[in-house]
Amino acid sequence: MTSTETFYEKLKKWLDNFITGSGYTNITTGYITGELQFLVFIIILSVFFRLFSVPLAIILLIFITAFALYFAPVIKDVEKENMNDLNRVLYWMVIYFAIIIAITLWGG
Amino acid sequence: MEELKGKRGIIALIALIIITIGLLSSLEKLTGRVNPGISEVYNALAYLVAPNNLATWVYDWRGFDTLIETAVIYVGGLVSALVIGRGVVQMKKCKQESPVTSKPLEFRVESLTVILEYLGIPAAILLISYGIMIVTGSSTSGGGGFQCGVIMTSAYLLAAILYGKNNPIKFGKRFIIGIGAIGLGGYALLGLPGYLATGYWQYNIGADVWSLVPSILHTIFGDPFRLSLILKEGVFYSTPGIVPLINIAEAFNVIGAIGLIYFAFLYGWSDEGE
Amino acid sequence: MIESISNLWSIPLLVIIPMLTAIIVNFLYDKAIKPIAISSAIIILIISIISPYGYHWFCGHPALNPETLTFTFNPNIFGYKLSLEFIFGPLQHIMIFISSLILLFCVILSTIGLTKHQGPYIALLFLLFMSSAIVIMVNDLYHLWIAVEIGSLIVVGIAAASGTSISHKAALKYGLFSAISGAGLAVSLALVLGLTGFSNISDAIMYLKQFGIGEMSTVLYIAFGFFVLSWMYAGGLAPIHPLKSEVYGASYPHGTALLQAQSKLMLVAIGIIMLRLFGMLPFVKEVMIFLSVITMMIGVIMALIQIDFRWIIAYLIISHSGFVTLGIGLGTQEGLIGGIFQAVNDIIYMTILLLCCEALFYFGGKTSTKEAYDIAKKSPFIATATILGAIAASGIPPFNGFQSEIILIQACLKEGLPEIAVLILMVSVTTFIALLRGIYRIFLKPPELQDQDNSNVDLPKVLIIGIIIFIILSIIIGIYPDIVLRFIIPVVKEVLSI
Amino acid sequence: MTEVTIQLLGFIAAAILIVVGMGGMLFLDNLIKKIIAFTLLSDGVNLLLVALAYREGGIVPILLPGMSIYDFTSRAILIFPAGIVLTNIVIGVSTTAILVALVIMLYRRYGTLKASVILKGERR
Repeated sequence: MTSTETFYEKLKKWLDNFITGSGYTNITTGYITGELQFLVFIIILSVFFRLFSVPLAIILLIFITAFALYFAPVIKDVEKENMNDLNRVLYWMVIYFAIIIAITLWGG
Repeated sequence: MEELKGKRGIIALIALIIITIGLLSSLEKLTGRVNPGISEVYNALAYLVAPNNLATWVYDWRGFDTLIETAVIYVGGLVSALVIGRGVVQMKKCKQESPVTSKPLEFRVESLTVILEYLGIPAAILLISYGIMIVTGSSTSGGGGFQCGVIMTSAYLLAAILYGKNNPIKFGKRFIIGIGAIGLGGYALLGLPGYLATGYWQYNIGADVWSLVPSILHTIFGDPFRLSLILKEGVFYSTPGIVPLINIAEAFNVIGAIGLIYFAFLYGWSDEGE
Repeated sequence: MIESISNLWSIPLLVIIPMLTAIIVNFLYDKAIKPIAISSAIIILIISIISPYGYHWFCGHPALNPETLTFTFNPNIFGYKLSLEFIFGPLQHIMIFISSLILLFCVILSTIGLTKHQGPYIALLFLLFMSSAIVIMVNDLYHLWIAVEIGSLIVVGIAAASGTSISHKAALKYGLFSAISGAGLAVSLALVLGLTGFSNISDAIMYLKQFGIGEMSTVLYIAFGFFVLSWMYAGGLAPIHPLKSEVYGASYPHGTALLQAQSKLMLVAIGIIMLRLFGMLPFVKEVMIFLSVITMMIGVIMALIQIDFRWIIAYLIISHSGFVTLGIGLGTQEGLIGGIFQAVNDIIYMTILLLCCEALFYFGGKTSTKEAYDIAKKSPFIATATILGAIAASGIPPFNGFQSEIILIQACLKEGLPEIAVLILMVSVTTFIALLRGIYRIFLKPPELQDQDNSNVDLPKVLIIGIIIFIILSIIIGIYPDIVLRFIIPVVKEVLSI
Repeated sequence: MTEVTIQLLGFIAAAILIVVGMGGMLFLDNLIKKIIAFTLLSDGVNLLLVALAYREGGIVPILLPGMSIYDFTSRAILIFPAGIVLTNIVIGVSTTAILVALVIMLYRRYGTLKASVILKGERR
């Protein structure tokens, strides 16, 4: 088995993770685009930590990129967390609210 | 619920505790240091309009706020009935899932005891007269339109539960909606005289605290409700002006809205024959 | 003494006429709905165009000057306002004009396209307009709370109006959430009232300026936290976006056009109030920027993976709300101008897309990319209009989206946040990708089966006129942004000068 | 008891009601229980407002014969927070009615009241 084949196998496996149902192509393209977009988004967001210190931002950048690539198809999880499940939305709402109160009360 | 057990549940609990701590720490700071602010001004001007300062606040100083607040309960009735089936709309051109039909609530009184059968009607009548008493005394004592409406609709609910659909207080569909329309529309239009006379919507031209209108209008709207307040500082002749009228309109609106809610919940709704 | 109009005639009419129309239409239920509703919508549009600027104090009680203990009816003299204060300024002018234009098309389309018994539905449309007009005009926390509450109940009603299970579910979720956020806004109002003693926003700010907050800042922080809750709910910002987008997707597209206009109005109004009341606290702007960035990216990513055109648009509306809040959160002059301008542009181009989506209902109601095919052959006009709307939404030059996004990008660069500028660019590009997926599938893809019916479908003329008007508006604003900016810039200067 | 403790007790009870209501809406799965939790939340807000309006030795804001205006002004409860309670009650009634109506219709369709069944996340 050559290295190109392994890479091909891996890529195919990775792509297979996106396919839902009967391999519907339209949604698969959406998933792949969404995955790449999400990757870029969190990389850009990690750069934000340069506001506190530049080395921290670089370390975070490397870590986040590595983690995101390791857990590759994160888009499914992102979608699951952003589903319109009422209980989940309420949960996230309470978390956000607590974070806002914590930041403003003890940070400011 | 699968996701709020375990780790997520604990995180949510911690979040709630953080919210509690934040809320308590802010309220602790506020204790004993609440700023009276504008409330003191309102209290100091209390003798100008009606003895019940809360009624004055609700219907005169902040009368327009109360109009929108009244519209809230109107919308509550409207949307509840809409959900139950009144005026569900669909696109003409396309087939959609058909709406669920709302059946009447299955309640039937098999046999009433003699006491209930004979005391039900007088109790309902008493409730209605109590409501009328409350709305007419609104500017001098506690209570007002909203309470009156709630009491009267509770009489309706009592009669409906005791005697079923053919109860003595039998409202038709259009009658209930009409009462609501009269109530909210009447309240909204009671602002018109003030608007035409002074340019301020809902200016209380009966009380005319700031003497902005000619005395003839002041007399027309103010005199029927004139009262004298005997206070330590002397006797003040004041009049609540349009406040009692607004109270009555509000009562109508609340009867219409809550009556609509009860009607829809009890009997369901079908658009045929309306 | 500077004489000014303290009792502007148009403000009560802008609130009372929709309310009375709603009452009449709801009562009549079938008969005479169309002429009454349409003529009343036209009257509202005319009033919103010709109205001068000024104040209105409902119930006509003057302000008390605390130093001299005198009463004044002049808004330019500072005083404790005894009655409710509404403002009609340039911002209100442009916002109310656009939403009343949408209201007009909404009402006409619902009288044409819906089955009979539309009375309650049209009443809700008018009341929705009323609540959004109140939210943008009001200068009082107490009244703001009531208006937000009535608005949320009406949104629940409009979402539930079609009676399908999807819409009922969307309405229930949104209703449960609006219950929480409404209570939160009430807590926030209570805290500000306890701290300052005023619910009039100018008075409260004046009090805070005069006496400082000192150790009471905790109270203001918690009030801010609860305020953010209602802000998130109003615009469907980050954690609530699934519910808000479900409401957008579940109601009829013309209703969604009005809903998104109302939500943008609420975002702008509440955002400006937050900036004025809490702007001096640290971390406030950071929280607002954080929420908007998350909303922007999650919204657009969720739009990418949708397969129904209605839901793609619904998530894009959420995502573009993030632009508006970002601009307001930046708190600088450019940021605010960009944010408010973006709100105006957003309302316009999303209305184009939503009206095109409404047209799909006339072709059988299939908006899913799995089911709809080849609409372009049946109606080239709608296909062109959708593509133009997509171009406008993704900020490509001749259209209006470009102008506000460039201002936002400049504002971010000026603040030293180039990452956010990059994010804005990426979101615009991704918007185009997401829309193009739906457009290709629905309009351009040839039918897989040959037995498609080729019957001609007559689109209502109003729909076509509406789409053309909004496209023209979009192009005009794109070429001469000054016709909107001259409304926005003075307001922004006033907000920042406080 | 002094003014401070009474008001503080009111505030603490209100805060607990608000958080319990929020937690109930979050943790309870039954839709009717969620609505009940909302009424707790709304009542908590009411209690907060009532406690805000509290004054030591306060009286009902109704002018009775023989009172003096000065006395009334300094003793009557704060009228703004007290008035807001009325609004909150009305809003609570309307919201509850609408939510209950929606739950009735969804119960007719699905035959269950579980939020995790009726309102679970789904793809479109």
